[in-house]
Amino acid sequence: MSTSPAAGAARWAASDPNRVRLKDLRTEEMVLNMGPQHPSTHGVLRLEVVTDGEIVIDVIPHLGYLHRCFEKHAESLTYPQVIPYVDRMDYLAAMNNELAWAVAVERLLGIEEDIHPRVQYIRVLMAELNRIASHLVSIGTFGQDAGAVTPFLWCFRDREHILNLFEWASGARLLYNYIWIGGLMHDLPVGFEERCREFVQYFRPRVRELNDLLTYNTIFVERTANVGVLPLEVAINYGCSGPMLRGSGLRWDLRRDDPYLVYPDLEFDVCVGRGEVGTPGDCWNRYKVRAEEIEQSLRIIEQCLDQLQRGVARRTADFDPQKLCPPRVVPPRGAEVYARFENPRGELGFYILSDGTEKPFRVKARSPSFSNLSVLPEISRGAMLADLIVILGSVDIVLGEVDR
Amino acid sequence: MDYYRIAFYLFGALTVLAAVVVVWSRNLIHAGMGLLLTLFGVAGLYALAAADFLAVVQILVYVGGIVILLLFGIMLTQRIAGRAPRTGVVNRTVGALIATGLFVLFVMVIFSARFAELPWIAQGRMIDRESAPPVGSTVERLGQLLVGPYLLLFEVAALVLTVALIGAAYLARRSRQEGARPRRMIS
Amino acid sequence: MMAQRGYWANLRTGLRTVWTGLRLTFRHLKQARRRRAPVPIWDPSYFRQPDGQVTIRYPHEAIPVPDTGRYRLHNHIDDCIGCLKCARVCPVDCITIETIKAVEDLGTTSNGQKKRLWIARFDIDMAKCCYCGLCTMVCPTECLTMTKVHDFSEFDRDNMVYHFANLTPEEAEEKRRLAEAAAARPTAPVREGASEKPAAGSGKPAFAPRAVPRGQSAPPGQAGAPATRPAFAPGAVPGPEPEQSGEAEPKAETSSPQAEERKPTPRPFVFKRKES
Amino acid sequence: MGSGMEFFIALLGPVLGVMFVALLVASFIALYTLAAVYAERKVSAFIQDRVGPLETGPRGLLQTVADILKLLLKEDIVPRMADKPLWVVAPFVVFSAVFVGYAVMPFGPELVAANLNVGVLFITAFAAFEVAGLLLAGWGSNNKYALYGAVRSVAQVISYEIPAGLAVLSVVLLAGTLNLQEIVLQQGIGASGPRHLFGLPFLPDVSALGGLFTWNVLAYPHLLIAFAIYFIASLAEVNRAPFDIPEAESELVAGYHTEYGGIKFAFFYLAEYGGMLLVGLIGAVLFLGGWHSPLPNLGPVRLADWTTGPIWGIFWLLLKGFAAVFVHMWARWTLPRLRVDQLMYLCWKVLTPFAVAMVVVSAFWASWR
Repeated sequence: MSTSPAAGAARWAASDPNRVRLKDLRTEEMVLNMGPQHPSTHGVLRLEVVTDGEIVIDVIPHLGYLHRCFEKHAESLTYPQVIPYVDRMDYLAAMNNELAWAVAVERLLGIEEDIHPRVQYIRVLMAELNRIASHLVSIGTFGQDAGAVTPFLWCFRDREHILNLFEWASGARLLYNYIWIGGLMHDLPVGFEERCREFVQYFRPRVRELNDLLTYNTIFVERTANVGVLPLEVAINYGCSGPMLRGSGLRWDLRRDDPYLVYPDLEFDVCVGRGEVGTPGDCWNRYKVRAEEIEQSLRIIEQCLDQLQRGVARRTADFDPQKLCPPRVVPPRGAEVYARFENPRGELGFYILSDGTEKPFRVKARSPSFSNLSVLPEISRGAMLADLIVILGSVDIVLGEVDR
Repeated sequence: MDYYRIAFYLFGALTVLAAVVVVWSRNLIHAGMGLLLTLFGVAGLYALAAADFLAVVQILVYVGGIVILLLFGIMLTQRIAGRAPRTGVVNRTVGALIATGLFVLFVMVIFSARFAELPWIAQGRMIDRESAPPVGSTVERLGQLLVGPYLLLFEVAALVLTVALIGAAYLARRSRQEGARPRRMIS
Repeated sequence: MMAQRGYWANLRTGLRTVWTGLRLTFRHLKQARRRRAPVPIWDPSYFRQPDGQVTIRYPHEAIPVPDTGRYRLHNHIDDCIGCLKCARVCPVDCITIETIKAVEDLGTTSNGQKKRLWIARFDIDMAKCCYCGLCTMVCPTECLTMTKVHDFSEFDRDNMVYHFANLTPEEAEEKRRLAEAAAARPTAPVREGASEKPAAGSGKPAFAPRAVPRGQSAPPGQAGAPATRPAFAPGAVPGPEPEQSGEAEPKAETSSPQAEERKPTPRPFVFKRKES
Repeated sequence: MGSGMEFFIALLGPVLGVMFVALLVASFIALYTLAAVYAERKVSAFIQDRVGPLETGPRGLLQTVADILKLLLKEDIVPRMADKPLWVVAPFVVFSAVFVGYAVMPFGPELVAANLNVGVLFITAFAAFEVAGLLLAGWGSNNKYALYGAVRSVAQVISYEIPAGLAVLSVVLLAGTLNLQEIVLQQGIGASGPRHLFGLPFLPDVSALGGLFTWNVLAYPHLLIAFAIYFIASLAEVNRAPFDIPEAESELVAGYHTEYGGIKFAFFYLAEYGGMLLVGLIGAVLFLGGWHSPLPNLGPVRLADWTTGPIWGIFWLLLKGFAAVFVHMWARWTLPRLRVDQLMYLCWKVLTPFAVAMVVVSAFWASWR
């Protein structure tokens, strides 16, 4: 109404033919608050969405609803005590977080090379199992975001087997505290390797089933392909990592490019978005990278099992991984380390600065979900509201890690 | 008093009352809903007049189509957050003049028409409702009329609608191109 | 997509994939006649279960918890030497221990360590516990363990505080006085009156539920530093006459045979409600 | 006074009769909804390797009864900022739009509440009227998600009504009537005029055989495609997956009924499930022989004759309707959801051209016959 002519003629304004121009004939912008209570924000994330009808003009993620001061907390805890806390960062991939923390501290202590091979293989086995579990959740919820509920429950059905394996090995189903600095909490229970192999055999056909039901379903492809395209430069500039980055076509995997533990000895492919459907960097390719990584993880698991059953990491009677842990973890004063690891969601990095006591002086976690989430507004502008949900699902965030 | 009469008055009352809501309500959505009810009442009157096809088409086109789109437009273009969309009273004098003039005109027409003497009404009055065969479907007659004597008008109407459709598509395209925001076209 | 592959190809793919999906889900619909048995993962038949329903009807049936299962904490107080290691290692500070130096002989633990301290207070706030299991790993006498009992929800948060001490507050006060007296006169002989108590730890259910004033059972203000708490804290004053609350038997106890053998088990302290 | 009493009796008698029928249908819809919700849960559970409701009643059969009792007992909340009259009336508008559709549904020979000459149009018209209710709900809730749901449902109605209407039209052209009962009568043993197998004159006349062969989809094979189009469009009409865009859970929480609870929410549910059955029944009537038996007369074995009658009519029609409802559920738990513009694409660029083609085929067929 501000364009109305002189005040005296104001009441004629509504019928003034020159008042309305074609470009003004658009719907009004509306701010839609998605979350923190919303079925598809994967936790307590709040998205402030500026919409023009169905079209998303801008997205502003509001974080911090799950902030628990992990980094500050870590300064008042001894190094082994931090492990239960890192579990709770990316609670869907707790093993990977533990592994990251343990190896980072070992690097700080300078004992990374001395880790017993069996410990190393068990760690890799656990990390890859957890990668599968995490990707299953990611794929399942992504399908649900697109409206397919059944794949979600099938994924959870199979994840349950991994959780059972973990409970058997570590005693806990979600937050394990299994990988310790220098060692492990326990050795694998007897029979674990065999059961793990059976899991691999059991699981391979399920991945095919999932592909039939979801991956190549036309509706799913239509919903996800060419949606939320993340160009490679943008991905690099925003510090995206993990499947986000690989989905855009960069063959970058820290397990291969900055290896740790026994990954150099293991054979696996780095999956990238090839644009088999859609274009590299879209939601479908990110999804596909995860689906393919599940199969690569199965490969790694089989190789680990070979070593654990017959190879260098055979079970021995005197092997006690708890005894391998240093009784007191006191890095030298001034020692610092930045160690980075390939988590299911991307590059998890820990910067640790020691002041020569049992407790770290400063800890900084570079969490992959946080960086990946930051690119959300960039790739969802101009998409539709339904796409926004799919894009958010394809970014695959865990709020425990975003907020820490 | 038979059912037809009761139903007639019910639908009549519905039509008039809803029309009053349309006129008096300052909430645009309420007015739109009133319009919907008015047209629904009119459809009921059509049905009572044995024009079943017309009644159903009235509901299909006006109630289910046009008014819904009207409301749709109001909802999309008016401010959504905050207060409900309201109309102001503008052009009081002119409006009153036109309304009064129309009213007088209609009343004059009604009183000068002498409906009772119209041939088809007179014919209808002579049919005994109890013994007469039920009124057949009007669909066939209407169809024959539309593609027979009124073919040209039918085609013209179709043409007008097509032009309107093309125009709407054109407007939608224009505004999208003018939009500064890039929109990736998907599939 | 559609532009890439053309209208007809896309239509064909669409129909084909939709049909594939429908066939797949229909197969699962038919499979629902069978169901998995709730076998534990260490059972060799675990991955040879039939395809079909996988839901476990939880209260009626459950997957057995492995022996490594880390759930509710239990302290076998007879073996506890009050070394405070568990309280110190706990990342969330959920263990509160108060000890009193014993002037009399307390015997040894089951693995032969000498006991020198009365445990006036051994409270675990299971509501705070993060189930990391660190405390059980450092325990030198292996008296602190995590049991397989995993279902022990409560209506009142105070009931999540488990008391394991082997002294009632009155007894604790008594022991404290004795200890202070002994500290004042280091060479003084052990008083006769105290010797009636040495078997207290094993002779009676020392850690039976007992009443502590509400403010003391889980003092929020003390959450920060129970581990470094002085042993002779003045906070542990005798409470009022105990309200008997033994009838509130935690029902989850019965589901685990292991917990069964450890009877008498720690019972959460239950406050009587007004209406009961 | 006497004349007054007579007047009232004369007035009330038929009114009571109509109300009795209406109540019958309403209670049928309510009972059917209870069963359908239970079935939906079980179907979804079995597809997803779960067990579904099990605890309430034998095999969980009373679960939906418990749910409806809960809904009835819930406090009837009106959001403070809601547009109250619209908000209150919306669920009932939605439900009655579906409910009215059952009035013209022929359940058997002589078994139709209102044998309307324009039955087909009538149902189409009131299906469109349902959208008015959704719009009221969406606007009246004063909730952005609800408004999105309402707006989407209006955008959807325009898209799916075209192919659905054209598919229906291709039947109507061949039937030559808009009366649903007559359309059914043409598809059975009582059909007047010859009805050749697959509509081809050199094949034998099957009108005496009855059963499956006289159904529209077999008498005019091109109607199979029309039926597919109608079925897909009817999924969209009742907002079922993959077209559940107006109530898309992952985006719009619950769409237009986000704010509703208690009995009003129950009415939305009744409308949804009643609508599912209704569109299934219409499909059966138009394409699958309505209340006619699928069993043909084979010589002395008069299967079609034996399985025709009022009770059989209800049985066969409901069987066909329930089959359609089952397919609705099956599809829902298999397919992801389309986006709004993809629904438009599907409706305008895929279904509509094919539906137009079917109308053209029907027109030629009808004139050639």
